[in-house]
Amino acid sequence: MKWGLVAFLTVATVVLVAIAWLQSGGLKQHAMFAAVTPEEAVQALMSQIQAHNYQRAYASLDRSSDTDLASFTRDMAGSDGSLRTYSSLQTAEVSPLHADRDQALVRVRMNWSSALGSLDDVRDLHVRRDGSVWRVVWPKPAFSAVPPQVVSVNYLRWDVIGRNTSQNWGAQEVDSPKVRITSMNAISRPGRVVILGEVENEDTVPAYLNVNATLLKADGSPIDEEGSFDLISHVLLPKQVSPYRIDFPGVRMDAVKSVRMDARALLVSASADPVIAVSDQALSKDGLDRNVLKGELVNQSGRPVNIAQVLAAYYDDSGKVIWVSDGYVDQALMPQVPVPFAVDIPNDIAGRLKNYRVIVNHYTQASN
Amino acid sequence: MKNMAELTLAVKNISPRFVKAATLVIAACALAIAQSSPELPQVHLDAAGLAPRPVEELTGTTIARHYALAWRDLASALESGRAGGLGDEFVGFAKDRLVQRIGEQNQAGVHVRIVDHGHHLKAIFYSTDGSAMQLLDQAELEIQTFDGNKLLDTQNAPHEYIVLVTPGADRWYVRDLEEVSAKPF
Amino acid sequence: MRDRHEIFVLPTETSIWQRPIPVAAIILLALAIHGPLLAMQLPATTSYDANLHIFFASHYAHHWFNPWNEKWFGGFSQTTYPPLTHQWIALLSYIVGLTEAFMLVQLAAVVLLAVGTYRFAQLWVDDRAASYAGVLAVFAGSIAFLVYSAGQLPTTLSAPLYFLALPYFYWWCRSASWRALLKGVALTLAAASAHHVTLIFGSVLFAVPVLWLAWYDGREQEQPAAPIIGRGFVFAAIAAVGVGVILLPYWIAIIRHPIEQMPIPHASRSNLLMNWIYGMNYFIVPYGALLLALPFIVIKGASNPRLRMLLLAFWVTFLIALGGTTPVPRWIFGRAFEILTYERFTLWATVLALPIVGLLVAQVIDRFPRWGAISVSTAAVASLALALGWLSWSPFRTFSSLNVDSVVAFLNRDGHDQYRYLTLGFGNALSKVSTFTTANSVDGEYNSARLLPEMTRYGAAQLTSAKYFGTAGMDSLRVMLQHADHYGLKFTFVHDPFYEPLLVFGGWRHVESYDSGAITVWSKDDAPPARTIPSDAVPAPWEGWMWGILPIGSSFLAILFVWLLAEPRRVQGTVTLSREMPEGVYADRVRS
Amino acid sequence: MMRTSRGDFTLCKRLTGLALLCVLPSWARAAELQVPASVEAGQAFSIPLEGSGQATFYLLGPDHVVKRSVSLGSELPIQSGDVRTAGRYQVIVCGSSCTSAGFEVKAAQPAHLSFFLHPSRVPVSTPGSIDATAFVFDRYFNLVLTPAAVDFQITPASGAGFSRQVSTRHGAAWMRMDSTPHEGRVQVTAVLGNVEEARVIQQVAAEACALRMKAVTSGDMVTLETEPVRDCSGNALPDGTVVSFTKIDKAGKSTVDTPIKKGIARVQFSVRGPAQISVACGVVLGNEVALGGKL
Repeated sequence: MKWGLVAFLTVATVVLVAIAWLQSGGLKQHAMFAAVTPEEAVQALMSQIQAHNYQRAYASLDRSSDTDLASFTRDMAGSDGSLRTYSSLQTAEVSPLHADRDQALVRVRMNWSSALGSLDDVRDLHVRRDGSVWRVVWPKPAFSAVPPQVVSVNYLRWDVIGRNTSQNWGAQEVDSPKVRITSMNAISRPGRVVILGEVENEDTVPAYLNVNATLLKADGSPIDEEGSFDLISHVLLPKQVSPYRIDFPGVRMDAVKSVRMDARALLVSASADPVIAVSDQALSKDGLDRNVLKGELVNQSGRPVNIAQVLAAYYDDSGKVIWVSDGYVDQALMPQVPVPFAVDIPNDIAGRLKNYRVIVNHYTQASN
Repeated sequence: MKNMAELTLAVKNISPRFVKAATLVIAACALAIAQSSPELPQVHLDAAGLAPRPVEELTGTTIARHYALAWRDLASALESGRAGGLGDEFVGFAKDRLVQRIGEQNQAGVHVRIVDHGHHLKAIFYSTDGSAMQLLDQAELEIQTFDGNKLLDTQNAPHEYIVLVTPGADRWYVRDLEEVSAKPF
Repeated sequence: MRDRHEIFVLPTETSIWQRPIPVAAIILLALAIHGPLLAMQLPATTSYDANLHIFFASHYAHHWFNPWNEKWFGGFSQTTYPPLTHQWIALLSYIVGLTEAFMLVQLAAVVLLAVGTYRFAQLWVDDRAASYAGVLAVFAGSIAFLVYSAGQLPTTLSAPLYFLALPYFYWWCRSASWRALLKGVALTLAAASAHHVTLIFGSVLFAVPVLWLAWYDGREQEQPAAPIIGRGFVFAAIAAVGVGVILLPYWIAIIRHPIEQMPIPHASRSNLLMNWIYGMNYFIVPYGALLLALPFIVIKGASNPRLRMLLLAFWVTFLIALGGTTPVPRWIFGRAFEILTYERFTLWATVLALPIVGLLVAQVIDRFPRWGAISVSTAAVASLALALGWLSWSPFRTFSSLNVDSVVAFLNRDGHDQYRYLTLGFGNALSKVSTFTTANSVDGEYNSARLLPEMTRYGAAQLTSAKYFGTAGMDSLRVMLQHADHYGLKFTFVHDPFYEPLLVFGGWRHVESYDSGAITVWSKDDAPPARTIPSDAVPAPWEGWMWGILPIGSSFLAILFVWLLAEPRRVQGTVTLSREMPEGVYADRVRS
Repeated sequence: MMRTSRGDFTLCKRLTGLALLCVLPSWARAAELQVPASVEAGQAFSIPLEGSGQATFYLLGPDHVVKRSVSLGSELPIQSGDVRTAGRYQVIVCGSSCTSAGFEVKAAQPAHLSFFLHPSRVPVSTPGSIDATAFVFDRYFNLVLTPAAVDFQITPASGAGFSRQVSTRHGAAWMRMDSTPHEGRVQVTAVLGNVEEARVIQQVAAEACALRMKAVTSGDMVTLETEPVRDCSGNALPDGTVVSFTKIDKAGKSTVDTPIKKGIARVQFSVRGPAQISVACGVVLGNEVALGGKL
């Protein structure tokens, strides 16, 4: 009895631990790190990247890779306070595109969790057989160097002297900027109603802006209230126009009788710097055959821009805004260096759009 | 400042008829609010012919509601001797004066009970920039004055107030409240 | 606790090494070891949950009979968490202050744990081994881990109350003493008032073995089984009714709003073999030197029929404490596996193992009096030292020591408390902010009470730590920021620049900085003042009165009963063993 | 209005009270209390107390409560500090029974103006775009309800000034006017007797008018520069105003939003082959430039 119970408890514990190990993917992980297939090699590499083990990830690359550890780390972990530095790899879906005895082409779709939501990065990687294991051939990352130079900056800056709070009611006040919603369009999308359009700062001072919309029923009671959040440029310089989009998930268009729009502008200190040019914009398809608007961003000022957001408004042939989409760029915008971007366009919109307009929002770290 | 851009799917222009209709709706809403909250006094707002700016329906309803809340808080503060809740609905001179009144009332051991039978508000001025509105309030109040538990006096007459209300972040505050000689209703 | 015929005192000529350690010495030892650590307020700066419990207590200190707390989640009911520890802190806070009151209650819990372990061990082994178990409890890594790293005061108070109740439960089953019944039930109710989870699992993991023991010992003394088992059920029924009444507002809250939110990941649920840091945190550190005794626990427990049920209870608890390292907890709890956390099971496993370890210690000291004592002491101290050292060596850092004075001052001035606020990157310092500010937050640290859809639909815990929950966390945060106007959310305090881009692109403005930029304040200038969020979770006033009276009342009752309902006096002096005993077994107790 | 004892609520009494309020010229008469129907804020006066013996006197005003023991049969002085706030005051004297009376304190002479000039920035030549509102208060910040004439004096940056006189109604006076065709500061002063309150409004350029740009090509680069950007009245748009340049060539569409500096906006593009470039400021479109033939 005594030794029987001892043996039972010991064996049962070992068996239970083994079952859980198998359930947790221990075997799969073991096989993955053995890298006996091209997919497993890519999965193992992604697993190291996910764990931020860049040194081990780099060590697992094929020797023919035209990169060094620093470039590889910069490519995956980001640099210069870019959005990639605020991201971590969540998942990596691996699918083989082509394989022969010693070479393979594997597509990896990386999903990054970032400070601004999830980001997709699709890459086609070459994998080579190296004895009994497969190794990824990492392509040389293209980093444009910024030539040393002096960039003179003399853009305007607006500062605000606020009212002294101790002053009486009726003391001299400076008004908030005057903004105007120049267009508004309510459209129905699968599972939601979307309000979109454009808003202009009609004033001669910068405006800090939020646009909210309230959907109303036939009896005037509200259905839902939402704001544009990050689908707008919140800082508008004088005469600047921004598209906006407000999503109402779970609302059906036939329940909506009217929409109350509310554009709230504040007077804030602002700077006209940096100017970001959007060049070579063109409609195209991406690697996953999705419609995208592609182009390049060029930071024309002398300071790096850490994170840029591209906001695009699409118009039909009557000039009405039919869609607004956005995309974050995961590379920092170094001065004068073109950085590519691509924003998704839904298929039905792509077929109807006649024109588009792109503006760029930006975030620059306080320490820059 | 809040720039309210009201765009409806069917664009409407504000017309005098619309203003009248809005006034009626505001009155109805105000009544409904008063009836749905038994603790609140009844407040009826009449904004017909308001100059130089007409009042939006939502604004009128908000003013009526917060004016009712203001009187509820005022009555409660005068009776309990606690001025804490006045800041929710009063601001500026009105608040300062009421706080002082309640402080001195407490020192004297006096308190006042107001039985509020309702307010008929007439909007008489609304500034173009929307930063102030003047109201004439004809109130039906029964005011009982006590020293400790001893009833000193009861007044049960119409009262008339000139009220200045100004907008805050989410409500209209009573900035000035002056009682004037009442005219018969 | 035992009848006089079953009390055995060793002969006075026994060596000092072979005498039981007096309870007073165990208490003094607990005070000497944990007193200074708690006087330094270590849990307030190193643990995850201490500030959370202080926050709960601060609400009772201000609103004893109103369990609706508007400071978190736009309003939540504190009836979702048993209140005893918080109410004791609140009571003591009027004398010594909140943080100090927490430390006092925690110190009482640690002392009671040592005594409770001793009393519980006395059921299974002789006084000497039981006293060693009590001493070892003072040094146990799992206790230090729960007190100084996890900050789980309710668990550490509830467990000893329950362990103290079990001997009365045993004695009631054996002898039908009404005194034992009253004391046992009162202690059980107090334990439930401190921590409901302990009660639920304790009934199976601790009470069932004790009931078995009562039956086993009764059978040895030719006592019929039915009355023993029957009395066990009577005790359980009375306790169940009592707990049902005392915690009625809790049951109402849990029935009205069962926990249906998306599961939130917790490291204690992971497979500890797949991540050595987690393995260290949830296995090596809590068990410490006890791991060396595992073979002995199994062999000794299996070899003695009287200890077998204890061994099985330990084994099951041990397996559950391993979280996702075995499939057992998932099999037992089903979906609830994703709601529970498993570090508290290490404490229970430790206490269940200590009676057998006490036997081991006695055996070692008998064989090697001096070196044995030194070795055991060293191992015990090393276990405690490892748990305390891990507070610094662990890669997990709490934010308890973050200075939040500037945040509190900001919120409490200029009417800023008319709006709700959010902290980002504050970790568990959120509770500290919430305790001392008059403003309300949409976030909070008590996940089970969350009802706002922005939080329950995403499988992430606190918004302040959103980034650690990956896409789920950031999506949850994003939706909450999108609905800032709805909640009157105007101010966000950032202690991690990671969150700044989201705020910038979402329309928030940087308005102030504190501590050389370590904390930044962001504002959504057009957010309206916060309004009360209507909720059907607000407890009725009568629930508030019940909640304010019955749980704390149960603890007073327990103290009263334990003091007033004295047991028959024990026989003093030496008792000579009256009959031959099988090897290692004295009457109904076991010794080495 | 008369009040003689507690519980006196009858309709008859109310009507009598109201009638008395209407007919009595300056003094309201209670059984033992004679108080003025109205006094000016901050003006001391006295109340004769009839009878004999001691009593308790109460004065309840909008911001002030007084309670003290008084001897009946004497004059009770009311200090100026007791009646500084406008509104209804209640006097109660309690001896063996209580007697009450009420009087009204009216605002004193105007001493303060709360003056709102809206907006603080206004485009030039816009009809009815400037609003001025003045609230008249006395030295105790009571709203002066007696009609008074407020003089709004307007002084533009250039050109002759002018003024408008508006009578207050319920303590408020307001007027509306057009902005003038020239940008710059406009001062508006509200004047009432010796009281003056000045506010400044900034007249700014309106929408851009006849927006034009020119292109200078150098290799594959083209520099685009607007002519000085002005509104239809010839006022220069302020620096910082955003001008959008859009270029369409073989590579696609390129846009740059650039602020005006020293009156003009300038931008550089690289061009590949024929290109078409347009310029806009807000919702105003400018000219188009075609480079290298048609696209």
